[in-house]
Amino acid sequence: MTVLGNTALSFTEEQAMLLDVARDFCRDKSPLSTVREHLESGPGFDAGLWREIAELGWCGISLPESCGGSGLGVGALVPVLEAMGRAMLTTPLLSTALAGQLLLRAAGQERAESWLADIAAGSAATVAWLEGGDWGDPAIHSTVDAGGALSGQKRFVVDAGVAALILVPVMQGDEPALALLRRENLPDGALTPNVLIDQTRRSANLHLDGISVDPADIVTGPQVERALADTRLLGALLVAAEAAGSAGACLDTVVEYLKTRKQFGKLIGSYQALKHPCVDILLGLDDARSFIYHAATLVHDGPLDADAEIACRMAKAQACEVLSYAGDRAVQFHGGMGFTWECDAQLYIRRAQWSQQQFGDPQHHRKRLATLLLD
Amino acid sequence: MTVLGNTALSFTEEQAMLLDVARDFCRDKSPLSTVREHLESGPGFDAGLWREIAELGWCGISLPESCGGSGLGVGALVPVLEAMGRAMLTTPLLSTALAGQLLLRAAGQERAESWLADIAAGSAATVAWLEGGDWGDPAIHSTVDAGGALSGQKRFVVDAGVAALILVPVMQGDEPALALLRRENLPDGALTPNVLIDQTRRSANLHLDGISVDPADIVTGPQVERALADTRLLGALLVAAEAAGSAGACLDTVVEYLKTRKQFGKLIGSYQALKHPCVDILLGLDDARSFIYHAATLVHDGPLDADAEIACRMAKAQACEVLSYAGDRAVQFHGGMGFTWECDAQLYIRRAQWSQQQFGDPQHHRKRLATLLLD
Amino acid sequence: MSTSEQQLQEFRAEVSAWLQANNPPDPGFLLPQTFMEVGDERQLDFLREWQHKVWSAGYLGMAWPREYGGGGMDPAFQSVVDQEMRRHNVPICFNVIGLGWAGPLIKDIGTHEQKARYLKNILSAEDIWCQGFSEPEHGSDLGNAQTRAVRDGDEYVINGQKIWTTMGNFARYMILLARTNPEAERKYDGLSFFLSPMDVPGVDTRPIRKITGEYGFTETFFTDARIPADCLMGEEGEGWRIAMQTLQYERGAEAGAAGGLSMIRVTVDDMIQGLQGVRRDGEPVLRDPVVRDQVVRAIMEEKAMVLGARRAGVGPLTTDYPGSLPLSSKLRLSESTRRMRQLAINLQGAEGGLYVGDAQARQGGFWQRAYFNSFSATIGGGTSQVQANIVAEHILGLPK
Amino acid sequence: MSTSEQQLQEFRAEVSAWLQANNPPDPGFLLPQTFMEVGDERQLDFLREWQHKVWSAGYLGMAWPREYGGGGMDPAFQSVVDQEMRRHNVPICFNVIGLGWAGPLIKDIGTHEQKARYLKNILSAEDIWCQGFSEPEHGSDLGNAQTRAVRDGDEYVINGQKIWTTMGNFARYMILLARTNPEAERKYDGLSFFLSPMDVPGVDTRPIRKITGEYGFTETFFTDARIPADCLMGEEGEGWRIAMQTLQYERGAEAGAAGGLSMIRVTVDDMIQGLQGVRRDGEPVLRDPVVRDQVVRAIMEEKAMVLGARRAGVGPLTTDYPGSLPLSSKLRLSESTRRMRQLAINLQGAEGGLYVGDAQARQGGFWQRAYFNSFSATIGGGTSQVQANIVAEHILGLPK
Repeated sequence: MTVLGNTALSFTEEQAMLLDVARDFCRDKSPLSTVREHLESGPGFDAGLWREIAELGWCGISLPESCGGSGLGVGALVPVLEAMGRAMLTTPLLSTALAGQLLLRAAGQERAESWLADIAAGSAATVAWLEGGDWGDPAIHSTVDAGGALSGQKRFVVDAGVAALILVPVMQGDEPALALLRRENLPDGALTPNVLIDQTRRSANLHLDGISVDPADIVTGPQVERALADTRLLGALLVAAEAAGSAGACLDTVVEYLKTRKQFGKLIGSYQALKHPCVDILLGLDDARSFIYHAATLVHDGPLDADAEIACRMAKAQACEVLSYAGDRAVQFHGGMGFTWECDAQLYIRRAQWSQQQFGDPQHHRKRLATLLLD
Repeated sequence: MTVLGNTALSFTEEQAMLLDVARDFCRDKSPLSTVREHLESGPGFDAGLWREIAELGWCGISLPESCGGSGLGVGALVPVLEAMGRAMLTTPLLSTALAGQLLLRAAGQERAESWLADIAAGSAATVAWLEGGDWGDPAIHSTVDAGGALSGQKRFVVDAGVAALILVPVMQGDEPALALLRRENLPDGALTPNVLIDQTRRSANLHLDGISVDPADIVTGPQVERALADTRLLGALLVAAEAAGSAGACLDTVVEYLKTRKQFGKLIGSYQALKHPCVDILLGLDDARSFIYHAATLVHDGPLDADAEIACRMAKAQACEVLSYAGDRAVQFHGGMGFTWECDAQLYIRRAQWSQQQFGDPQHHRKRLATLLLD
Repeated sequence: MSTSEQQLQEFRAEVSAWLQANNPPDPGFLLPQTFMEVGDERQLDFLREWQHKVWSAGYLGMAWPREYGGGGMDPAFQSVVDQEMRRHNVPICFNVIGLGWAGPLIKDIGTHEQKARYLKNILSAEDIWCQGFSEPEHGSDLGNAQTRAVRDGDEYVINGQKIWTTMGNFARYMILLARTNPEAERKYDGLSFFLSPMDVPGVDTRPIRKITGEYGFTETFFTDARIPADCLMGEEGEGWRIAMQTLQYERGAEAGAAGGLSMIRVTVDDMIQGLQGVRRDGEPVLRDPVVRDQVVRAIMEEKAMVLGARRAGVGPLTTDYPGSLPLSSKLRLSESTRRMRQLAINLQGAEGGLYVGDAQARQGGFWQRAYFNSFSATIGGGTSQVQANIVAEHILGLPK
Repeated sequence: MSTSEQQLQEFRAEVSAWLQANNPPDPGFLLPQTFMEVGDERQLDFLREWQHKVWSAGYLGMAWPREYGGGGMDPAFQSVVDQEMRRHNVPICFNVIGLGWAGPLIKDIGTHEQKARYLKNILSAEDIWCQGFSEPEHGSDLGNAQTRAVRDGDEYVINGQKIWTTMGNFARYMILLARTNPEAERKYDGLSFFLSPMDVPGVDTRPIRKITGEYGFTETFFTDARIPADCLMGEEGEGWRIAMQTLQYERGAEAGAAGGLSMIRVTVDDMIQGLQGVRRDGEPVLRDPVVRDQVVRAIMEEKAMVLGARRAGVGPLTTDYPGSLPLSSKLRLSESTRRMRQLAINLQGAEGGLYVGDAQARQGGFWQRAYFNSFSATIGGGTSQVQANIVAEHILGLPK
């Protein structure tokens, strides 16, 4: 046996088609000028574009056909997220897809059918993962009582401001449960928007005290904990896919600048001090893409096995490592321009900081990988 | 208060003189061609040169004047070791100086006077520090009984083959003690020479079973443990000083090559891919030298305080980090030549590997530093 | 003029007491760490008032001549003040180009009229100064500046564009590097140095929004701007030499600067302090062994700089690579700072995703903004890549 | 010629059984990991015997024509053999320049006489081949080779010097790149390619001692050495093109090489295995959190290469930077290998200071030697620095 373990990597025709379509769509519909228009106000994305995405069926890619999805599995989301990351196009797709996965895994297809159908049709949803800043501590302190009354606080709930449905992990007695919180039942002031370093994003703190859900909207059972753990891994993978896309765009941006900017009478791209770090980014990016498509090969609708967990963690560690490096170098290599708001390098360095902190940073994942691989 | 703590750095006239003298001496007496003559046979150094060093009084620099030393303190050894490291000149000076420090600290000046006088006069000595490969485990398993009979095994005893005196940490009952083992009492076969990656060095395994010492030659008492710990720190500092010297010489060697070698019609030193790493080495080396002279300022004859411990550990971590990097890059940047025995890069990369493993590697020291600085 | 240790010690106590009593309370908005971060009028007014107060108390320009608003004292007093300001963590004396660049230059080579006109107002923060060296096309290549200055009677006519003008929108004067002779054989010999007013027609500034989202720099456009001929410092063609001379003053009061705390140093202590309460894997983040290794590296980087500054003063310990420590200090400090600030965010967990303006951002998003601002030092004044060339060529003697 | 999975599977079992039965016992001395490490006659004899045995069993040159000693089969069979050899950890088939460079070239463009004369003896290890491309002054700049070949009747007269000739002292033939036309406009067009005998007067070799202390390369001196004119491959001036063609075969049996295990890959599994029993701070070294972080990084580097090779075969996933994965593979593999081997020593504690020849050195000093040998890959065949230029220019389109 080798510590490398499973090294499968396959790519279906459906994935190839999705990658193709998503790239074209993002390029045509969401140039960076459009992305920039939404940075400092509103939900951070164009509502019309979100409707188009819903119409393309991306919200249901990984949901069962019986719920209106395409049944292509969660691996089919990877090329789509990569393409969106490359265009720096956010929308609530990532949150919505994860909420769908969590529902499917925690409540089951039958019970969640109407919710899932809403999601597949483009109704945004999200999961309130965190109560503090520590992804390494999955303890849940928020609670729900028998009557459906919630208490506690969630932080950094991505897209909470636009989600029609928020899945809230809570403790019911000693067991983790999932409260399905409808946006329409949120009282005023329940959400406090965050100010994020990545201005293409929106998240909010969610104050649960005083909010109730219909007891029928509480999902319980032994599968909830596993569903939460597995969906976190999928979250890591999808953020990794998106980060890999952003790293590729960031590299393109730097390379383009280095090909055209002159200093001391030479194109600055001819200086090895700038050229070789670009190669480092390229190699790191190639590795990230290999990991994300490997992980996309191994994840599926059932509980994730150790191979899939390893793959998701490696994808996240590698993609965020390379994006952090690429974003940092992009600013530096643009010289004075890189220090401005106007230069696109700022978009990538900000995205890098946000992405690395989603679902655990590279160090976090390497620590878990050590346990999986060395013990 | 700041985590930087003590930042004293002073340099006495005596230290300046020693640095000056030692540099000239090493340059004149021990060019690399001479060092190379001793790589593959014999004790690894020239006996005549060692006598000259003894006559210069370097063995007694840090020993009290009453024992025939110069009473300049252990900080005065730092410039000498740096100069020797720069010339890649070994001799048993480092081992001997440490043995002197350990004796002084464990047995006291009065009791150890005749031993110390021998050392000051140039009689080589050493300490048998290790029983395994782990510097982080100071446990002693070798023993001495009331009659002076030793048992156990020591490994990697530097200069054991030429030391007239070997200080052997042993347990006497529950207490650590120091057995003073005279070379003349070593039975045949007690020493098994090691083959070392740094061919300027010699060390041996020491088999204690069946060897006895005169019970009068066993140093006991509550101060022994502290003396051992402090002398290990001094060992780290002196190896760091030597490593910093070697790193400086290594940098000179690389720079000289980069100034004269052409490829693709240009001096290769004009390529940033080679030039900038040389700057990294220079900066790392400058830091290492700052740390070693800071530590040289803080160590003295009494028990070492936390400031001195921090300084010694930082010096060791930094000096060995930069030498490892410099040695590795020296081989690479010499291209094909670097891959040969003939090229001096091999001397430095080998020295780097040996040095980093003496008295704990950089990771080891950073771990201890974390405890000293963050807890 | 030699001052005894005793005198300085007594003075230190006096300053310390004054600073303790006069350190302004938190104004409720983030104060700039450096003069490059003065982004709005609110910050400007606050800092102007503070600098004026410091000067009025006699703690700024202490070594400058009394007749021009200074104190006429031994620079050692000013150094004591600067140290105490750092220790008391007071706001910066923000008129940095005036205090540290233009002022000392005027003091050293200006006419009596120039001294009378400019020096006191620099100290009192009445006149804010800015610097016009960099141009859009020649960020790392100052000697190649192309802004033209053409003599026309009693005036020079300026045309061209400068960039990265710190406080360009607030400044009354600019030290300007412009080309008077485009035909000069060496490009450096065609440059001249001016004390140029900002309030003449044909000078326009456009604020540059920084990566942080804030303001602090401008682009400065000269369109047939006419300035009096006596704005020229030295002779035509001496611009490069004089510009280089201004760089010497940067090293503080002993080198001729007016003194005053010019930037708030962010230290590894601040990072450690800032990580209090952060948890990783359910434990305090500073208990994590991998984090500890990283933090110790950061401590060592900072400590090495402090020790290096001391070693640079010990002759026999600087013979190996003479000049290496001072010449590499910009590269070392700016890169180390960038790494440390990035680490500080990395270790924050999900909170590292917040930004300035979020009520729950750790220290108001200080580290996020500080990381972004750190690029002003790794890029400005010669990028780290150019700095590495300089060190390689000047210290190691490697070929260009 | 298409072979069914079924056939291959049966064949795999057969090979596996043969290897199991015939894998030679440990000879009591360190065996070379690559053909560049064949340092003495003892190793040479051992490897010669092993290769002959493999060939005799029909497991080498399986896709080469039967009439020249090959098996005339689908290359897929050879690939199976190569995989199984790796899996069974058998010694290498050391005649690498013959099997992977000269042989396939002769097979593809040689005359019948050349094929008959050379191919079988390459497979059987009767004739050892070496390569004469590099020269002392042009390590990274092959196209600039200056060794001269001057036609004189039925002969060429060779003068010059080659370096890094692997097994130069054991080889009977050399593939030689020499300059027939020093006047050619492009330096590449002046080069020609020869199958040059080593046993003619005027060819002298001098062993080069490696950084490891061992031998394995020679310098090769040509002093008016006369070789038959029919040693020329192709036409005069085609040397560069032909030399580049030989590089294509390196990718294994499917690309035309005779096959056989050409090097013992050292993997991160080997490192982990090698660290069993090592302790750090009184605990197994692999329990140390900082070490674990480093080892996971090493695992990821290796895994990324395996996955990258798979992804390179998926068209739609290689459109971003086409050719990036294969073109960077030498850089990636050689640097990753160097790092991993260095790490493996670093983690050994005091035992890392031992070396080959010490009875207690971990695995006989394997990692120490392996680290030093890793530079042959980061330097040879274009240094990593040159490789990075190539990737930057060809894949990213950055300027030269």
